[in-house]
Amino acid sequence: MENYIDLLKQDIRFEEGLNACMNCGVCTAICPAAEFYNYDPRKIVDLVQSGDNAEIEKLLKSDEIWYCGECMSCKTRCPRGNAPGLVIMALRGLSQDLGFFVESEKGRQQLAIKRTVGQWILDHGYCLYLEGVGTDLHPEQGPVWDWIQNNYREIFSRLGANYQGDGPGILRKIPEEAMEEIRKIFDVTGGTRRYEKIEFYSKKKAEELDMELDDGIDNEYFRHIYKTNNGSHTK
Amino acid sequence: MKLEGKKAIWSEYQKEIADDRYFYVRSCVRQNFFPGSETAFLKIMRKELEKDVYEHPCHTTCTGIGYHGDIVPVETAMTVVARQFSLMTEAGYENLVPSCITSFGLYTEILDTWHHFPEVEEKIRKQLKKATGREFSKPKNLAHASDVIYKFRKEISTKAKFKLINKNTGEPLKVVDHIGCHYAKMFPSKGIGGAEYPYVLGGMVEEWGGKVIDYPERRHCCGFGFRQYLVQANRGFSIACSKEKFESMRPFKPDMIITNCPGCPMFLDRWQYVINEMEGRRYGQNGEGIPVFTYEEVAGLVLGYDPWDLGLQMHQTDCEPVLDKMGIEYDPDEKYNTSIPDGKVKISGLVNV
Amino acid sequence: MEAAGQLAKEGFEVSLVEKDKETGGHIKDWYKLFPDRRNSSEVRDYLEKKVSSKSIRILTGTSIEKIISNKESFSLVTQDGTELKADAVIVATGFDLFKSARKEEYGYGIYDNVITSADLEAMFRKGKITMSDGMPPKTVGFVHCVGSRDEKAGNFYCSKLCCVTAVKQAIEVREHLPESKVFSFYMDMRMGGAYYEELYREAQEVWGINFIRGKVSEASESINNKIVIKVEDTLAGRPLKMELDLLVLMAGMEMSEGGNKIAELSGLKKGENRFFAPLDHHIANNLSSMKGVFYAGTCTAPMNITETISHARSAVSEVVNYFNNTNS
Amino acid sequence: MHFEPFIIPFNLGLYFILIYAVTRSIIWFRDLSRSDKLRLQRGFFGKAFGQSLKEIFLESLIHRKILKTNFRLGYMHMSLAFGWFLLILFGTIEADIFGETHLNAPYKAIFFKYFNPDHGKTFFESGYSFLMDFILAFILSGLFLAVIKRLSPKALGMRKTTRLKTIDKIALTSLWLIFPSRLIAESLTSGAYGTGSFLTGSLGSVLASFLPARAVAYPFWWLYSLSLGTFFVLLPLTRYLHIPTELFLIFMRNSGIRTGDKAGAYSEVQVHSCSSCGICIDQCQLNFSAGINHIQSAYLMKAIRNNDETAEIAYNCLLCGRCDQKCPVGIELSPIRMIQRRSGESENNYINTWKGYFRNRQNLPLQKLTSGISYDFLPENNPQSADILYFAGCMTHLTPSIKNAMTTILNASGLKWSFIDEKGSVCCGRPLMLAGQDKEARELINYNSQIIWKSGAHTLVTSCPICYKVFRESYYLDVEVLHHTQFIRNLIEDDSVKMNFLNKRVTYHTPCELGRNSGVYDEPKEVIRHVARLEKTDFDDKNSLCCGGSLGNIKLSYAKRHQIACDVTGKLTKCDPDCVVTACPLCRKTLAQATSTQVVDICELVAEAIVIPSAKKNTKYNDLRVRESAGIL
Amino acid sequence: MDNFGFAISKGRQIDWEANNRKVADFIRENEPSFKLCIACGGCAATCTAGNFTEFSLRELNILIHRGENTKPRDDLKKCMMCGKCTLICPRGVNTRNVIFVARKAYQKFGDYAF
Repeated sequence: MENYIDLLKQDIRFEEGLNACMNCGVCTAICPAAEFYNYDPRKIVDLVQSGDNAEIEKLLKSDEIWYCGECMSCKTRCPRGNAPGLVIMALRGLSQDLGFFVESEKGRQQLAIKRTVGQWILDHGYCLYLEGVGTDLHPEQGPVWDWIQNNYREIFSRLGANYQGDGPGILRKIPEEAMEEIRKIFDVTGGTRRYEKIEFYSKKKAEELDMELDDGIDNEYFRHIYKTNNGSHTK
Repeated sequence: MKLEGKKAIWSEYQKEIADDRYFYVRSCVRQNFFPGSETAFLKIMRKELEKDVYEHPCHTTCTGIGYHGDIVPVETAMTVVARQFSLMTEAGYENLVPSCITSFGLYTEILDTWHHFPEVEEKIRKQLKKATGREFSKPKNLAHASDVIYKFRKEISTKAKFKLINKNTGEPLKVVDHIGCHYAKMFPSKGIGGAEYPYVLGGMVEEWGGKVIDYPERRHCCGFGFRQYLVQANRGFSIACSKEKFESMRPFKPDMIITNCPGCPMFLDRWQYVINEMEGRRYGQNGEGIPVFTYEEVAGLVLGYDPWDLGLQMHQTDCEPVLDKMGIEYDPDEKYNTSIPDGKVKISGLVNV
Repeated sequence: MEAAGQLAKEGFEVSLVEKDKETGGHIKDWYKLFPDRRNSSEVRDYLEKKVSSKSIRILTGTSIEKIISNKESFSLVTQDGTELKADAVIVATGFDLFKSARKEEYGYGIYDNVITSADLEAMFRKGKITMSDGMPPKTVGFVHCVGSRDEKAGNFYCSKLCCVTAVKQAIEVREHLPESKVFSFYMDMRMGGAYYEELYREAQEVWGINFIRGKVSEASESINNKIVIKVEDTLAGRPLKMELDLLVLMAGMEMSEGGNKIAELSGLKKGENRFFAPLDHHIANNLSSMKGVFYAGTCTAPMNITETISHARSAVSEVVNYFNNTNS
Repeated sequence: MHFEPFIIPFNLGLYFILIYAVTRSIIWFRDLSRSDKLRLQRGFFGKAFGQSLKEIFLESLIHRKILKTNFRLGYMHMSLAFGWFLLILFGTIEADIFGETHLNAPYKAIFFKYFNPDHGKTFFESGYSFLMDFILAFILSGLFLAVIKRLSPKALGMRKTTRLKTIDKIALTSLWLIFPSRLIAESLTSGAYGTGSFLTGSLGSVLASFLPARAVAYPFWWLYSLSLGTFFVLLPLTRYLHIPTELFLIFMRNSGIRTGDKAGAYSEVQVHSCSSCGICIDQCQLNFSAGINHIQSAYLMKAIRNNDETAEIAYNCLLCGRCDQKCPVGIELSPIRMIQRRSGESENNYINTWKGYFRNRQNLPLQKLTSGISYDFLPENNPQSADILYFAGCMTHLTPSIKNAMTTILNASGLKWSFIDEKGSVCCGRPLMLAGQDKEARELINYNSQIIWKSGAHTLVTSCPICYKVFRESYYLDVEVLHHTQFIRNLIEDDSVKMNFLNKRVTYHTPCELGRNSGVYDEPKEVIRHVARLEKTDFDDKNSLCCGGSLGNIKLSYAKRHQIACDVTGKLTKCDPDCVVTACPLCRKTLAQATSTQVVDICELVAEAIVIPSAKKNTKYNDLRVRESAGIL
Repeated sequence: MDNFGFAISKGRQIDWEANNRKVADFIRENEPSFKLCIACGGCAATCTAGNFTEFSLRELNILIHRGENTKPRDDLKKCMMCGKCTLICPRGVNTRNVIFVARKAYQKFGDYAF
């Protein structure tokens, strides 16, 4: 068993985010996640601070680290200059690198994010992409969104978009050479490796759970992780 | 509530904002959900204020949502951001103006990290060079688009055709200002008015005749929480946060909500619809919702732009109540009209031709 | 004042320079003192009597503008240009209360019913505890560590007295308003002093004060002017939200303005905590980096009255030694 | 045949009380369980009958027990009870001999003087009158004491006497009036006729010298009759019901009926047999050490009789058993208290019919405040098999020195033993029982029994008297249960362990649960004497005190407990011993906090004295008991 | 209403105004030493039941005082009344009676305790 603290310390955000915690609870007091999930950033920081390797491994495999919304409200207030949010980000990174994320319901969802947002970044250069966000996966977008998607050409051009056009402008097509650069950056800086890990461990988990998982988002495992909520996450 | 107290704090948190030659970086979310706002921003900057705002066709997402969705490692995000910087350097600009709060936050965070850990900056420079052969210099001035509008709020109000005033009662409109979490919560000194009493939107509202209301859950996050919204199973959290805010602001009877973050207006707008669907609950006056605006939309309305050119028809919660109160003329039939007379797509009056 | 009196006893000519219109420092603003809750005026009277000796010249409303140190002696120039010659100087510039408005999230100076411990003492002295609308509060909350143990407030240290002061004030609130409910939000109850813990126990046992462990994270104002606070009840491990009529901020201690000024003028060393740095915190905590200059009281660190007075006395004995050595 | 209206009150009262007594007895008898009915029948026609008569004479009339503990108080009770008995007895005989008819109605005897005013002339008559006067004087002397006791208990060597309610006061007054009024009535009559003996005669002649004696006598005869009548009529409503009830109680007890764990006729008879003499109050440490004066058994009995809220009283008691053993009526006070606790909130208490003349228990289903309690979280436990099991118990785990000492001793004994609750015990269940929650306790009892059975052991040794008691009384085990003091005593007896004699003077504090509540007095002392010098104290054996820590009391505050402990240690260290020895981890902990003198458990003393046998030498057993228990035979 | 694939989460924040503290008041009245707890955790550390299951009187004390009654009501059933906590408590809280009275309170108030 590796020493997780050492691994975490390699993450710059961990260095930034964790000095000495005195358990005052200001973070939890205003943490939206603590309000709606069985989650307590103070306890997490305290646990990590304790350096108990076994406990940290449990943590990395648990749902707990996936509740944070990274709003960073905690950073504003901490009287010791900590940022639990940053610690969480480091933990999440490690959990994915070690493949622990697939051990928890919330962790498994990483694949869903990778296959949507992650994919759009590499394919289009946008974190969000009009066609991607349909009311099938996003019913809350409501009737207006259906109307928009059905008439996007008219609506977007009226609003001055340069939809998939050349040159600057809203939702323009980003030139291939630019996209090439982005992909290179992902290769060089570990982005691609992160993607591959998420895919690799998720596939393993899918087999373990005996669910079919091919590419794209139209498959049993994706639907499972995207929709399942066992209800044990809130009081 | 004692205003002097707030004024004292506001005076402490004033940040330097460049007054021309901006390098504009777009927002993924807003391009999809509020295209009109970015269009309006450029129109205001270029036409109304005659500023030089440059947009590079090759700039991409900052990967912020991916980064905060934890699928993009920090170094990747840093390098992508570094690439944006190098585009800016290449174009000969120094003042970076992101349209997105997540980006703004990410840029600020990265610059801060580099400041404290120069070795990291070095590493990123090497990686960028290796991947793209690019080099860059850091922006001299980093301001969010809303900072820029705040800076010129007075100029805008001199050109104003409407004010945030209920023309029937003469009362100022009661406005809830919702600030994106990543605007100042991470680095209070980087936000106008700081993290506790941000003034960036309040300044605009007051300048344009409205009245800002302060309610208990003002500082609460809208609930986007990245993965908390992106994955359907988690959205119960996301909506609960917005609901918390609505419940808290309700007794103050707000006329409208103004935001400076890409996600927030979309969520505050859509969740009102969902809560009403699920629980039959509405938070505005006489059975309506509370209209939610981006600051550009508000500026646009103040300047007398056509609501449908601003893209208010893309809101799920109707904005008409506010238009009526402000006394803005609009053509109801035009709202959802997508017919194409003589094969020519109708182009917004905002687009500079 | 203690030092001055003691010096006079030792037969020195003393000039007591006080920037305020009256002597007595913070004691004169306080109502009753912990832990025995005797009236603060008793201590003040004692001090006044102490400095009533004819060999003490009291200069109130006087501030030092210039310090010239010629070896073996000093001359201090006051704002009106008069020059005071002295062979030795005791710095007793005391402390200032932390400016609570600096903890923006608590909204002191913004929300009507957020006050400081000092404001509350003033109310006690008036004998009337009220909210901004003049009504007596039904629920009162005390926030410990405001400006202490807080990097964001620039103070890493513990001001040491706020805890017991909060307990004392909580009890007094219940005495004045028997109907009221009182809550105290603490990080640690630092009751390190004679009979402090006993007072804490009394607060729980007799006065039924609720102690909740957690640093208040933010305060805001509800439509009916109540203060809504958010805190984690760390012992329950759950966030807690509560409406209070009155929120009292236990402002910590800081190096006084006057002290900072003296430091600038004289070049006396300050510590990381921005108080004057004695030569040695254990064995020479009255000595300064400058020969002939001595420290007395809270200008070197937070202290309670007992400690301050004994610190002043030890300063005097240091002065005596100093002269014995220089004269021999 | 002369009739006088003033006899009516007396007759009414008398017949009323007779009828009442009979009906009441019938009701009580009916309420008895089948087996108890049989017992009573057998007892009534068996030798228990004589036994009972003897006891009635000794206790109800002579009040021997009270005389023993407190002579003045005893004398008071005796003179009233026995004296009155004699007065009635000889009165009847007098009426029978000297009256013109024989076998007279009772009133004839009672008012004999009135109907035979000139009786007492002849020598023999006067002799008899002397006897009657003597008896009357005897009673009056007791009455005198009673009055003093009311006014100042101290005078009768009582710290405290019971408080009364109005109805009791009226009854008391009427009781007090009976004999003075008789005295004056008789005296005046005698005075008028020049009869009477040293008391009535002399007083009579004095009064007659300045009073129209005959005329004045009449109202006093009325008063005499009235006070008798009133007393009889009120009797069932007051504590004086104990007078007849006690007789019934004695029969029941001698027939072998016991309290049991549920309320019933017998517990009811006991409750009504309490004369509120206050001896229990006197014995109670809560009274004389902690100054708590409203919860003693007498008050509990009263509360039950009067249908008051009993919860607060019932739970505020150390259950040390000091009062039980001193109760002159022999009421099983603690068991009755436990019944009250078991019945939880006084949901099922008495209902009064006829303004309280007939109090019966209504049989409501018990609404227990512990519903839903369950220990299903307890894990499966498989102990290794052993001959001797050692069960330390919760309290012992709080006093590790005892645990360690026992380990040393058990190892030294060379027996095959195992430590069942080494990793923390599951409570033995007694504390729950003491809280009146037997059902829940049963769950723990079963759990522990499982473990003990599985281990296949022959002997179960425990360090905690609390556990010891419950193991013996409430567990169904086929093992010999020993408190470690007994176990060590056995080891010493068959000298399978060697010990040095420690040069120490010690006093011994007998734990209530071990002593009074389990009857283990000698073994501990034998063990102590084997290793140290045991000093006597005024509070040894049956007279031992409670340390104050008792789990029996749910309500007592720490401060009060400490107060009691200090008082106890004060008494035990009077002779300035090197250490106070006890045999209970709870006592040890409680006392240790209350004295500077060292407090140790016997086993610690032994462990200190023990000579650890070298590994090779294997101890030989010559004592059968240990061999059997060790499963060697 | 169409199915959005999720339900609005309920807050787990302790809402002081919404909570009912009559059980706490009842205990404070019937066993005043209940007020004296300083949450040192000694009771939880020594607890016999706590040795086998999650049971902390320290935590229950806090929750009851906040009017968060569900957990206390259920957890109180685990106590064996062995009394070790009473011996440990540095503030002399009569913990055994606290539990005794608390159980009584939940019995007494039933659903009105919430």
